[in-house]
Parts: sequence; C-alpha cells; structure tokens
Amino acid sequence: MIPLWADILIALMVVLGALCALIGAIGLVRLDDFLKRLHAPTKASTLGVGCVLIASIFYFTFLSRGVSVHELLITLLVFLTAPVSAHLLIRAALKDSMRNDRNLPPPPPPPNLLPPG
Amino acid sequence: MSLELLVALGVGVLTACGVYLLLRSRLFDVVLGLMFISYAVNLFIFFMGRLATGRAPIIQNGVPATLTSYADPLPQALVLTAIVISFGMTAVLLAIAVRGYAENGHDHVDEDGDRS
Amino acid sequence: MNASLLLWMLLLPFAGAVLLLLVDNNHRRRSAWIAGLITIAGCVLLAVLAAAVFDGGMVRFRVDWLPSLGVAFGLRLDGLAFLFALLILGIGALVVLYGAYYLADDDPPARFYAFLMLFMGSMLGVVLADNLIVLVVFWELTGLSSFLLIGFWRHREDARQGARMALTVTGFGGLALLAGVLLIGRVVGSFDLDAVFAARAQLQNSPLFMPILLLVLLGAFTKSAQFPFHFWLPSAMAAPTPVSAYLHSATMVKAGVFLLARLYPALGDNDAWFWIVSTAGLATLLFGAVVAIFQHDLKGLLAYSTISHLGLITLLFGLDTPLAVVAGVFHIINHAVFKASLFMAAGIIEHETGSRDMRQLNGLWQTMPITATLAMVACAAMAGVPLANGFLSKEMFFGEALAVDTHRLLTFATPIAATLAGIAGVAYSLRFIHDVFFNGEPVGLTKIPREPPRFMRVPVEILVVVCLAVGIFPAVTIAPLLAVAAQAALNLPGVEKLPVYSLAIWHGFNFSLLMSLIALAGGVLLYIALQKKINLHTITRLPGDAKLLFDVFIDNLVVVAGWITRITQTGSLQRYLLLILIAAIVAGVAGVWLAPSPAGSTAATTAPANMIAVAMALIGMAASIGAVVMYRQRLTALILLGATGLVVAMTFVYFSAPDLALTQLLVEVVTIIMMMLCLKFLPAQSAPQKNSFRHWRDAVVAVIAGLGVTWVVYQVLTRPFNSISPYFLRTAVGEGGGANAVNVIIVDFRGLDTLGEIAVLGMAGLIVAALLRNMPMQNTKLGAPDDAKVPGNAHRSLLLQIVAALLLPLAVMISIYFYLRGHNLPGGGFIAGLVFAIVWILQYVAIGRFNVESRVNADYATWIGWGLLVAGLTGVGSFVAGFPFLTSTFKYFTLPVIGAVPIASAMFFDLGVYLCVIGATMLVLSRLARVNDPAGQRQPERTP
Amino acid sequence: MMAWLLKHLPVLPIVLPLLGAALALLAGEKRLATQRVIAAASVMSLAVAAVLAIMLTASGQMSVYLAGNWQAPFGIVLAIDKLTALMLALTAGIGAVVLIAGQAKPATTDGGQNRIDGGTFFYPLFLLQLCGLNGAFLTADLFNLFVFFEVLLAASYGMLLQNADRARTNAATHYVVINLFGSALFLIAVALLYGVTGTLNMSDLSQKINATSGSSRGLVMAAGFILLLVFSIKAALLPLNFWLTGTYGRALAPVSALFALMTKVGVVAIARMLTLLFPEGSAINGHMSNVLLIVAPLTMLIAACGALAAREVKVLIGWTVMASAGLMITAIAIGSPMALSGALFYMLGSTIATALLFLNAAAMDAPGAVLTTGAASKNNAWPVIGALFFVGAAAAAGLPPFSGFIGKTIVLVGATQHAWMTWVFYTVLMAGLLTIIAFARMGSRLFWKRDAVVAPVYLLPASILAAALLALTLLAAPIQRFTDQAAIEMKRPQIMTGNVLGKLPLQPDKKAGAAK
Amino acid sequence: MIANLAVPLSHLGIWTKYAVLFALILFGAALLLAAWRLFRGPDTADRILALDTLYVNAMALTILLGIVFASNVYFEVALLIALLGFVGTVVMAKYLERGDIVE
Amino acid sequence: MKRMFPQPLISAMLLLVWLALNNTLHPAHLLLGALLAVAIPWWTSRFTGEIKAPRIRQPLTIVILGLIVLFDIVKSNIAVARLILGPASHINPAFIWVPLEITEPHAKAVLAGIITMTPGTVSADFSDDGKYLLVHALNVEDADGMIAEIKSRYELPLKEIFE
Ligand code: NA
Ligand code: NA
Repeated sequence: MIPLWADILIALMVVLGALCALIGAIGLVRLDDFLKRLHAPTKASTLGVGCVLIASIFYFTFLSRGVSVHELLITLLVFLTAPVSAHLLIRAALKDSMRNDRNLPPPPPPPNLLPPG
Repeated sequence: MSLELLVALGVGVLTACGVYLLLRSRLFDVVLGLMFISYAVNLFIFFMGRLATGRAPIIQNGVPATLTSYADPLPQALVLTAIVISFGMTAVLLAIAVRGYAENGHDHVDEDGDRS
Repeated sequence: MNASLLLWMLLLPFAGAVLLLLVDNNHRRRSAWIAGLITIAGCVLLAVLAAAVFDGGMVRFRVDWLPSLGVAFGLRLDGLAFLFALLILGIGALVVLYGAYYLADDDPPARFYAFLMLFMGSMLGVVLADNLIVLVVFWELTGLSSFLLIGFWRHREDARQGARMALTVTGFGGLALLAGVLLIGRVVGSFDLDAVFAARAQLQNSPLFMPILLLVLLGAFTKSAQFPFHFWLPSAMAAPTPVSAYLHSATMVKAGVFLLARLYPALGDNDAWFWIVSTAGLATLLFGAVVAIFQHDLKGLLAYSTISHLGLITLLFGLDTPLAVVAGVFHIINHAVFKASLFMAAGIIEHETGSRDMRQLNGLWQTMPITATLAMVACAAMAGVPLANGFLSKEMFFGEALAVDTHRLLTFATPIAATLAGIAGVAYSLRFIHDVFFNGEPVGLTKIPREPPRFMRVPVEILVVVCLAVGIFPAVTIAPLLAVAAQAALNLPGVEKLPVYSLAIWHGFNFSLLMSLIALAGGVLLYIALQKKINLHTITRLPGDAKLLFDVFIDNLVVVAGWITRITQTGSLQRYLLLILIAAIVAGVAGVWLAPSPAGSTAATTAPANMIAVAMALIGMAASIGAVVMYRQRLTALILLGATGLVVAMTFVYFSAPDLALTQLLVEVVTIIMMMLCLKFLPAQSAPQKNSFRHWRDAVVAVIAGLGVTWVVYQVLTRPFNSISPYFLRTAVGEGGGANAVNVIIVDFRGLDTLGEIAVLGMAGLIVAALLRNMPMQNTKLGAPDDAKVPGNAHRSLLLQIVAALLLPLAVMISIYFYLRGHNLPGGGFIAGLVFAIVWILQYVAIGRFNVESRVNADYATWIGWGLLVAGLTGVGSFVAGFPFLTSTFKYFTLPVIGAVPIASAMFFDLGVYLCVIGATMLVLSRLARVNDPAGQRQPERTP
Repeated sequence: MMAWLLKHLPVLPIVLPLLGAALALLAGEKRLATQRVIAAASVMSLAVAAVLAIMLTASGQMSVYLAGNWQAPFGIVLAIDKLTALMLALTAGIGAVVLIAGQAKPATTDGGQNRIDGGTFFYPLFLLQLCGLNGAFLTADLFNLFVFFEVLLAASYGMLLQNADRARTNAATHYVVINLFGSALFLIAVALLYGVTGTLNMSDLSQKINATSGSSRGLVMAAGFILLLVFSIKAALLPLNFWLTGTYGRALAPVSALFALMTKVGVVAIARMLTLLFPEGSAINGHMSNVLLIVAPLTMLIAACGALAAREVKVLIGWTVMASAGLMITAIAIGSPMALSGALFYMLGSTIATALLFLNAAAMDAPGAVLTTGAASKNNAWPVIGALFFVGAAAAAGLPPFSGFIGKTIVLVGATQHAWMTWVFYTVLMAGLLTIIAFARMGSRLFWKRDAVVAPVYLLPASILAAALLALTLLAAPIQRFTDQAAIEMKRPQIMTGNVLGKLPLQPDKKAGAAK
Repeated sequence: MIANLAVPLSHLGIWTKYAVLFALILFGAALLLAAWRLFRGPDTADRILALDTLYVNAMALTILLGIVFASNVYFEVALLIALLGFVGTVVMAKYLERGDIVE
Repeated sequence: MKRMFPQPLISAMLLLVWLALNNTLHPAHLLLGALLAVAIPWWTSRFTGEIKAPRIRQPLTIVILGLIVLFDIVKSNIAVARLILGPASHINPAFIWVPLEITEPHAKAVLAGIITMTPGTVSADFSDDGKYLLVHALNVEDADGMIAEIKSRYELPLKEIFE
C-alpha cells in the first residue's frame, strides 16, 4: 500500500507535469512567431515529462517494493536530445524563412565578423 | 458515444483518407495513401481481437489465462507481421518511385501520364 | 499381332516426320526416300492387315489413355477405315514421288515431307480412330498439319492467308465437333464407337440429339467445304500442288465425308439428318459446279470442282438410303483418284510452264501431248463420261436422286439439280481440256512448255490407269473393297447383306443413263454457249466472294477485340484501383446482403469513450484528414502522417499492445526517413490535379469505403468472441518458455509466419539495392541543385554529431536489451533491430554517408543473408532432436554466482530476425541515401 | 534417411530454398558460379521433395506437418495432399527450367550484363520466389497463406525488376501498387474471419464458419467475397486482370516463364476456398460459384479477344495466361470431380506451354542474339524457334496432341452434367477458336513473313518444356488418374480436415525446459 | 463519462486517482492544442515543432497510463517515443534546412 | 587498454544504463552489463571520428552544476509560464551572440544544451569559427547581463570540468 505522503507527492507531480505540458501547448498556440513558440514546448513539456517521471519512479517503487530507476534513462534521453532538436529547428526555420521570404528576424552576424569599430 | 464506435470511426477515417490518396495520380501520394491504408488495416486486425484496456498479454503468475484477464495476443502477433511486411513493401515502392522518376522524368503513376 | 501392326501403321508417319526434321534440309532425295519408304511400309502393313478385313473381321488396338473419361486410345480397321487408309497411303505414296520432282531447289524438302508425314499420320488417325475423342484429336491434328502444309510457301501472302483461313474454319468445325462428341458422350456414357452405334435409339431420342447433330455436321461440313463454309478451300490452293493433290482429293476434305460415313449408323436415318445433310450437299453440289466454270486458275477450277463433288457425296449420305451410302462411298474412291491425278497434272503444267492461268495457258497439246492425254482421261472421269470411274458412281447418284420419293419437293428437285450439276460438271471439265490444251497459242508464258521428267508423270499415269480400270472392270477391281467399306459405313454386322447394287457399266437404257446423256450434251452446249456469248477470259471477278467476307469478318473481329481490350486495359492505374475498390465494396456489401439475416441484434459490451480517447481520436482523424487536404505539400503531409502514426501507436498503448506500439513507432519513423530520402529526389510538391470531378468521385468512394470499414469494425467489436487465443495464454510460459504471449506467438507458435516475414523484409532490401543501381540521373531535380544544397561543412551541426555519437552506444545497449528480453516482456528481434538501425542511420544524418561507410563494413546484404541463415538453421536444428521444424526448446543452465540462465532456441531464431532487420533496413536507407551518388564515390568531408 | 525425409517432407520445399537463398546471398554478388551451384542444389532437392510428395500422396496418404510441434488450430500446419504435391512438382519443374534459362546469354540489349542471372541478387530472389510459391501451396493456415503470398509477391517484384529499365519500372509501378492494395484487402478478409470465428486454420475455419449464424453469417460472407476478390486479382480474373499483360510482357524471359506459375497460385487459392474453406453445400459456395461461372468464362472470352488484338507476342502470351486461368476457374466453379481433375490437368499443360512461349518469345526477338549473316547460317536457331512456338501455341490454344486439349476436354466432360453447360461450352470453345486465330495470325506474321538469323538462346530449356508437353499427352493415363484422385480428395474436405486437426504433436518430453 | 477509463483504479491512492484523472484531461487538452498548431502551421518548422511537442506529450501520457494500468510494460514505449521523437525531429529539420538528410 | 576500453566513460555509462534498464543489481546483470559495456564501445567508437573523447577533471563540479541547472530550470519555467499566459506584448525576444572561452567540443555541446534547457533561452547555432554561440532569448531586457550570467553560471564550471 502506498503511504499517504507518497500518494500526495505522486498526485502533485502528476498534476504539475500535466500543467507544464498544458502551458507548453498553450504557448505553442498563443505565441506569435516561430522563434517565440519554440521556447514554450521545448522546456515546459520537458519539465512536464520530468514531473511525470518522478511520479512514476515513486509509484512503481512503492508498487513493486523495489527501486524503480529506469525512468531516469528517459530523463537522460530527453535532456540529451531536446537541445539538439531545438537547435536544429531554429537552423531549419531560419533557412526556410530566408528561402521563402517569411518574417522571422534574421540573426545578426557574429561579432568577430563585424566591421571593426 | 461508446469506445467501440469511436475506434471504428477512427479506422474508417483512416481508410477513407488512405483510399482517397491511393487514387491520386502521383506515386508518392499513392505511397502516402498506402501508408494510411496500412494503418487502417493494422488497426482493423488489432480490433478484431476486441478492445482491452490495461491488460497487455504479458503472462503474470496468479492471473487466470483467459481473454478477460489479457488482451488477445493473436491479432497483435498478426499485426506485427503485417506491419513488417507493409514496411518492406513501402520501401520497395519508394525505390520504384525514385527509379520511375529518374526514368520518366515525372512521377505520374502511368508511363505517359503527364502527356494526357 | 495384328493390333500392334495397326499401331505401327499409325505411328510410322509420325516417326517419319521426326526423322525428317532431323535430316538436313539440303538433301531432297534423301527426304523423299525416307518419306516414300515410310509410306510404302505403311502400305505393306495395310496389305498384311487386309486379309482380316476382307474376311469380314476388324482389326483393333486398344490401350488405356484417359481412363476416368472412358477414353481408350482405340484404333479400328474396318472396311471403311481400310478404304480410307488405302487412299491415304496409296495416293500418299504417289504424292511423295510426285513431290520429289515438283519441289524447287530452294524449297526445304525435309520440312515439306515432315509436314506431309505429319498430315498423313493425322489423317490415318482420323480414319482408324475407334473412339470419338481420339478421332477429334487426330481431326484437330489434320487441321494443324494442313496449316503447315498450306503455308509451306511462307513468303507468299496468299499462302499465309490461305493457311490461316483453313485453320480457322476447320478449327471452328473441329471445336464444334468436339462439343458434339462430348454431348454424345454425355448421352451415351461412352465415346467408343461400338457403344455409340449401339446407343443409336437412345441418341436419336435424346433431347440433345438436335444440338449433337448440328455440332457434328458443323464439323463435317467445314472440313468438307460444304456451302457456306467452302471458301477456305480455294484459298488453300496457294499450297504447293502436291499438297493440293493430297489434301483436296483423297484426304483432308474427305475427312468430313468420312465423318458422315462413320457416324451415319448412329446419327443417320432420320428426318433431321435427311433435310440438313441433303440440303447442304445439294447446294454445295450446284454452287461448286457453277462457280468452277468461271475460274481462270487451273487449281481454282479443280478446287470448286472438289467442292461440288464433296457436295455430291454429302448429298448421297443425306439421301439417307443404304444404296445412296454405297454410292457415296464409291464416289469417295473415284473422286479421290481422278482429282488427285488432275491436281498433279495441273501441277505438271504449272511446273513446266510457270503458270496456272487458263488465260495464258493455251494449246499445250502441242508441247505436252502425254500430259494432255492423261489429263483428258481424268477430266472425263470428272465429267462422268462412260468407261471412266466417275461415270459409275455418277450413274448410281443419278439413280438415287431419282429414287427420292419420301419428300414431295425433293422428288422433283433432286434429279433436276443433279442433272444441272452434271451439266456444269461437264462444262468445267471441258473448259479444263479445251482452254488449256487447245484454244490457240500460249500467252506470255515465262517458260517454254515441255513434257515433265519421266517419273513426275508416273503417279498421274498410275491414277489414270486406276480410273480406267475401275471404270471398265468395276466388278474385278473395286467391288470387294466397296463392299467391305460400305458394309462398315452402314455398320452392318457380317451376316446382314448389303443392299443390292450393280457395278456394271451398262444397266440398260434407264432414267439415270438419260440424265447422264443430258448432262454430257448439256455440258458441251453450255461450254460452247458460254465461250461464244461471254468470253470466259474476260470475267474478272465473281460476285459474293465468301473469302472476302471472311477477311472482312476477321478484320472486324480483330477491331472489336482491340476495342474490348482497350476497355479493360486503359493503362490507367487510377482506374484499375478504382475498379478494385468498387469491386471490394460490392463484394463486402453483397456478402452482408446475401446473408440470411443481415445486421441483426448485437450483444453490445460497450464502454463509454473518455476524454483522452476522444482527444487522441480527434488528433488522429484531424491529422489524417489534414494530410489528405494538404497532400500536395509533401513534407507537410509527411509530418501529418507522423502525427497519425503516433496516434496509432498510442492506440496500441491504450488497448494493451505494447509490442505493437513499439513496432509502430519504429516503423513509422524509419518509413518517414525513407520518404524524406526520396523527397530529396522527387518533387517537393505534387502536381495539381485539375479534374474536379475526379476529386469528388474519389472522395465519394473513399467515404463509402470508410463507412463500410467503420460498420464492419463496429459490428465485430459489439459481438461476443470465442477464439483459440486462450491456448496461447495458457501455454506461453509453460510450453513456449516466455511470458510475452505476443512474442511467443511470433517466434514459436507462428514462427513460420515470422520466417516468411523476414524473408519479405530481406527481399525488400535487396530489391531496393538492385533498383537504385545504374540509375539514369538526367531527368531528376538533382541535375540542377537548388540553393538549399550548399556544399561545404558549415551545415554540419556539432551538437548533433556529439549527441548522435553518444546516443549510438546507448541505443545499441537498448537494442540488445530489447532483443534479450523480448520473450518475456515487450521487445524482440524486430524491435531491437530497428532501434539499432535507427541510431545507425542517425550517424549517417550526423556525419554523412561517406564518413559512416568508410568506418564500418557496410555490406548490409550479408547481414540479411546471415539473418535468414540463422533463423532457418534454428528451425532446422530441431530436426536433430527428431522434432518438427521450428520446435522450440529452452533450458536453464545454472552458473555459479549468476544463477539460472535461460537459453531458448527461440532466441537464436530471434537473432536471425534481428540481423535480417538490421541488414534490410540499413540496406534500404543507405541505398536511398546514395541515390544522388550511385557509384558511392563522393569524397570524404572534414568534420569541423 | 528416407523415413527422415518423409517425416519432414512438407517443410523441406520451404526451408531448402530459403537456406539456399541465404547461402547465395552470403556467397556474395561476385561469386556467380557458387551461387549457381547453390541454386542448382536447392532446385534439385526441391525436385526430389516433389517426387517424394507425389509418390507419397499417390499411395493414398496425406502428409501433415505441425510446424513448431504445435497442434492445429493453434500452430501453423503444413499439409501435402495431392493438389499440393502436384503444385510442388510443377513449381520444381518450372523452377529447374528457369534455372537453366537463367544461365543463358542475355536476350535483351540492356543492362550490360553478361548473363541473365548476373542481374542483381537473381538467385536469392529466385529461390525465395520458389520458397513463397511452395509455402503458399503447402500451408493450411489462412494467415500463413497471406505471408507466403507476400513472400512470393516480394520475390516477384524483385524478379520483374531484374535489369530494370524504363518499361520494367513502369510495369512494376502498377503491379506493386495493385498487389499492395490487394494485400490490404487480404488482411481485412482474414482478420474479419478471425474476428467472427476466432481461428485461422482453414479446416478449423471451415467448421466454425459452418457454425456461424444470424448476422455473423453476413460478416463471414463479406469476408469470403473479399477473399475471393483478392484471389481473383492474383488469378487475373475479369475485371481485375489489367495488371497481367504489362507485367508478364516486360520481364526478362526466364522471369516471365517463372511468372507463368503466379496466376496459378490464385487459381489454387480459389480452389481451396471453394473446396475447403467454403465447401459445397454451404450457402456462400453457391453464390461464389455462380459469380465465378459468370466471370471466369467471360475472362476467357475477353482474354481471347485480347490475344487476338495483341500486336506483341509477349502480350499475346500474357492474354493466354489469363484465358487459361479463366478456364481453370470455370472448372473449379463447376465443381464436379471431373471438372476439377480437368482443371488440374489443364494447369500442368498451360503453365508449361506459357513458360515455353515466354522463353521462346524472348529468343526470337532477342536483338542481342541476332547473328550476322553468313558465318552463322549453320547455327541458325530460327527454324527451331519456329517449331517450338508452334508446339507452345498449339498447346496453349488447346489443340491436340498437347495436353491443353486433354485438360479442356476433361473440363468440358465435367461440365456436361452442369446446369450452365451450354454457356460453358460456348465460351470455352469460342475462346479456344479465338486463341487459335490469334496464334495463327501471330505465328504466320512472326515466322512466315520474315526470316531471321538468330543464335540459339533458351533452346535447351524451351525444348525441355516442349518435351514435357508431349510427355503430358503420352502419360495422360497415369497423370489423369492422379488428378482424378486429387479432385476426389478436394471434394471431400473432411479428409483434409480430419488429417489436419487430428494430427497430434510429438509428446515425449517435448519441451526440455517445461518443468521450471 | 469523460474520465471513465474502463479499468479498475483501486491500486491507486485516493489523491493519485483524482490527480491522474485530472492530468489525463489536461494532457488531452495539451495534445489537442499541439495538434491545432500542427494543423495550422503556418510554417513547416511550426508543424515539426508541433509534432515534436506531440511526441513529448505522448511520452508523458504513456508514463501516466503506465501508472493508471499499474503496468511496467509501457516504460519502454515511453523510452522509444523519446528516442524516436528526437530522430524524427532531427530528420525533418535537416530536410527543411538542407533539402537532404544524408549528405 | 586503449583498445579494450576505447571509451571508458561511455562504458561506465553503459553499465549504469543496463542496470537501470533492468531495474536490478543482480550479479548476472552486472556481469552481462559489464560485458556489453565493454563490447559495445568497441564497435561504436569508430563512429566518433575526429572528436576525441573528453577527459573529466573535477567530477564534483558536475554535481554542483547539475543542481544549479535543475534549480534554474524550475525557476525560469515559472517565468516563462508567466510570459506565455500573460499578455503577448510584454515579450521582447532577441538573438544574442555569446563569446566562448571553452573550446572542448563536449563542453560546448553541454553548454548549448544547458542554455536550451533553461527556459527563456535557446541555443541556435555556433559561429563558423566555433568562438561564439548564438542564443535566442525569449525576453531580453539586459543582453550583456544575460551573457555574463551564462558565462559565469555555466561556462566557468564547464571549463573546470572539461579543460
Ligand atoms: Na486457256
Ligand atoms: Na519454436
């Protein structure tokens, strides 16, 4: 039987995770250009996943009376990959925007290439 | 609305989408259509074993080995086979699409489709 | 003894044909000798067997052929068969001799004689057959071999056409005959002639009698060129003359009347037979005789004459009296003899003058007196002049024509028509003589006419002698033969007597003699009148040429056939698919509709849909409909496809199918990667389809299909279920050695499915690899790179490289994890293999194809080979223990510290799956990746 | 050894070519000679297995095999009855001939290959094609039938695309798309049958289908009709025949020859449907037979029209393949033992004849094979090719002395007691006549109108086939006895059902680790 | 009805039980919103981002369902969703950027 | 040694991953995991190419950095949630170039990752010469302050760890 504190903790994490996911999704819908939108899900959702994973760790640890840690693997994977996704998406969006005359703000050139002064 | 009707509608929509795309004139679109049809067919096979929620057919000690405790494993095995086969055949068709485009200069499904 | 001789007699010509085909074509003499010896050997055999036949007996051979059909390969040599065999072999021998001189240097003699032997054998088969099916077999063979013979001068258009026409018409008749024979078989229960004869009453009382009669007569009439099926015969004159002499006197065309004679005992002697056969005969008799007069081609004249005489014989069989049958048989013999000699004479004339046109041929009496004499005697026989054999049978015919008294109309019509035909017959015979041998000087001949080589004339001489011998001394020469033949034709048992007939030349002055005289005198007058009134040479074309009608018919048939073909073969894949779809919808609806009680009550066990299920369903439907709406933007469609696939995977999750969810996710991503690899090559946008009717039509079909599937799924889901599946759940752990029932089914219960499945996957890899080799690249968009493809390394993402390199060992670990535990928990070789392949292809994406393939052995086809081998050998391994293929076994090995380690044969099988999946997937992906670089020669790029 | 062979006989025709394919793949593309040896060994062992199967079944036995040692209906069962044995023999025979033909010099200009079998992965695909065909003939499980259909189809895609060029790629486009959609329908039908009856073994299905009632009957019938549709596509029945001529006409000749077997898979599947899955007496059987009795004779007629209108010889042969399928299915729909027997007899002859014609067609218009005049007149194969065409055409058109005539006759005799006799007679004979005309026109145009000097290509395999055609006539008595018995066996599905469902797995300590 | 999962939830604590049902509704809403962006675009990059979000949320949902069904077997599904969502996004982004994914 | 353990860090990670995957510390799995952890890098290491395996100097700093990042994630998530749910006009996004001192590729990668994971910023790209990191920030009020914070809060510990 799951102790009450764990029950509450799990419940909290579950709701928190879902809220994060929802906020990320709202951002995805509400924000008005791609670069802004990108911020919302890449992390809100990631955090949401983290919360649910914590809930899962606790839940299965108590359910099976053994430590459940494989959820950490997913966390590892998410943290490993999410930055790359975002990074590649920005590159793609900028290139696509350039190609199709869309309205994303182009990034400035790197400072070392700026004319001196 | 019952769950049964919902999933039946889902399979139907997938079928309709697949069929519509299947009837397009470009091979790539036809491949897309076949993908949708294959989704529909896989779900169709799957649902022939009826709906079971939270009862994965992983045998556990002390649980009676009946279809009320576990989902029907057989359609699942059939779907696996079907998925793999349609995966392989999609690859073949895509390669044909590429080759056909290289040979014909267009990707119409008929040899002189772009002429008519 | 006799029986096997009979078989040999039949087989000899076929053996000869084979022998001849092996002979070099350049040796005319050798070919002729082989053919001649074969034919003479046949004659000898026939002579040996003659005794038995003339004793009133019958020689038979019988061996089982199609037992359950009641078809024995039966031969019989009765009187009728003997007569025909004699004609076939005797005249055959003369034709062989004649042909040796007739053939030109550039005619391949071996082929000619081989075809001739083939035909001779087939003809013998027809007359010797003791079983109707066997008869039909040889009947069709005569058609085939005559096709070859008529078309022997294949460079000539008229020969080709004549051959085709003969084959078509007689083939048609042959099929009709087959149908008739099969119906006889149905009524009688046997195809044996004896049984058929015995079942005469049963046959004639059967409701099927009329169809049987019509079908059989169709066969006979087409073969014997009865009006209106006569037109193939004149066209067949394009054949070399020895062929004409053989086919159109003694053999091919006689097959039809032989059939009449053969089946007369079973089908004859009734009103239907009388009316149909005699009418056809009468019409043919008159028609052929009249048309013959107006021919300019010597062989054309003989051809129409043949038609006319065949009509005569047919009419005799149609008159339906025993005496008429005797007369018919008699005329068969006589016609064969004089017509063969006439054809040969015509051939000699052609051979020596280079022409057959009577408008050119004149006055040959001067240069070819011997030939002329022979031809004149034969013509006399044809015209029915006394002292020639033709006179005797014609007399008998006139007598029988007068004896028709059963039917009021024919009582008068028959003798009149017979006389008219006689007049015409005399006229064309006279024309043959007068127009060729007299009538002035030759016109425009290419050769100077002279007598033929000595031995070329011998066959004609022999035949003419026979004509005269029979004509003058019938009782001595022909009587016994005619007796046995007629007896057989009437199927009279030995004791029963033939009707009384006399073979004398002089019967006293009677009506038939009067008719003969009228015919002779009338014919002479007619010919003179025609030459005086309308110079026969000026007639260019006869009206109503049936040959032209036939051509038009065949041409139209081809046009109609082409039209039908184009309707079913539009060449449009979209139409084909639409057709299949409609057929499928119809099939489904029909099934439900035809069932005794469609759409009945269902024992619904429904659960309400909840929020998350509805949301998922909405997303899936929206994504798929979105893909349809935006399908022309291919990348967008792919993204939406990806979303749909995710929903499908989630459906599997929700409804307790983790293995399926895993597989679905993996397959979908790999598929999308494949499609993207193609998209670099194909247009990024689909060309618009402007036809809005099509869109609507397709949409309607799609909606109907969707509704149908929805209905079926709902029907099934809401009814109770009994399945074999509990067995798998019960035995998975105990006997299958795994807790994951799905995996146990895949590698054990239905391991054979999986074996086939990986074979398919492996082949897919091989096919893709094969197809993307040696591609023509000039048509593709890669020919003109767009601005998106900037060369250089700047595009490489450092981040991606590092993460991909890190993910690789991680995912390989996960892959092995999936592989090892698949038997007990979700996973297995397929899933493991795809995980492996995906991170591998990720390396391609991260560091480029060259960098990957230069670092590892990328011979993926070998992986497939190993996979199939390992899986197959695992299955075979159970043979060792004496168990069937793929029988699984598992053992726990107890190791120190580690404890019990399970080793299951299923794991080896799954290893095969694993290897095959990796090999196939990587092969597909890597080959699609190198499409723009088919040779794989791109230079390495430095990584930043 | 013999006992061992007989014990595992049903699985050998599947496993041997599969392992052969794996080994050929491992031998590597460069080692063509090794691949040839492997393929020859596989095909030879297949022939041995086929002969054993014929002998075994001729002695009145049926061989049932529980793959994985699982009892029916739970596991997959393979069964050799007489029909299967016949098909195994036909497959092995055609396979052997294709093997010989595959080693020929190319009959096409393209590819720059030295040999036909030097194409890409020729032997692995060829062997897997045989594996798929044999599997489809052997299996007694409906879903397993689907799998082997896919194996043989996948292999056929690969074979069609050997030495791919524009024409073959375009033919493959249609062929593959249509077959993929057909496979989807197949799956739907099988799944629906499972959803209603809960089983997949054909014998078990047959029993459970009989037991269905009420509205379930409608679902079963819908599934049955869709299944029939799928098999009709494979058998190229009207109006689903459009894929055939393009595909068969464009493949490499040995491949086309192999494809002569492909429609037969559809035919055999339909035969199994009408005799095992929905045997005589069930309502659905009557409906299906009626539909087929309309469609199949029409197929014959239309195919004969197509043959008449064909301008290319390969297209003509494609149409005759279709016509022959029409005849066989007509016979199956008639359903009398005699008609079934005739259909089987006819199948042997027509398959061999069409294979012969395909090889021959390639030999005659082989531009790469045309010799320069003068030097080669001694070696000119043209007359032989003409003779072989004549033999093949006569056989395909159902003219004696070749077996097509016998088969057709047996079918017609089998039809004499049937209510639709007139219609069947009319269509069969009309189609036969049109085919004769078509072949006569084509043959006289090809061989009489022109003379060519060509090198001998495919003469050996084609001659073997011609000899086989003649042998079918001469040995008609024993062969027909066999097909008769096969037909009787088919008409008594309870024999198959009893054998399949009654076969018990090997018991003693079957599972070594069962006690855990 | 909207939260009737047709499975027994007795294995969950009382807090968790309602939290889970609430969370499922939130996730459903999140998924629908992401799907809206997927549908709406406007740029291809937006759609890829939306798909990526769908994947991430589906992964969380899978873990949640694992809790609901009290079953460990969905963990690997979540693991693979994580991996494959990444691969899919990488591939699509690369295609969008370069017009080619393997160079 | 180098040939047997081409990537010792990876091997260690793999062993941990194996144990986590199986949720166990059973000796059988320890052994199997160790075997795989050695075997897999033996094959996979060949893909890494010119990017050399990193050498970790101060393992403790990793833990500290990890905690900092975790805290930052939670903290800034709340800020971003407010931005998302609040009125859109408050948002003032911008691209910022962050000059880099670290050169080790893994360190740069981790930095880019951390910047992305902490809400409000996404690392977009490296400059061609690898000396700058392009960051897109959702709401920039003080660009220089932001650069300084990134450098001190994340880059410095990374420099200690990797270089
Ligand atoms: Na004249
Ligand atoms: Na097994």
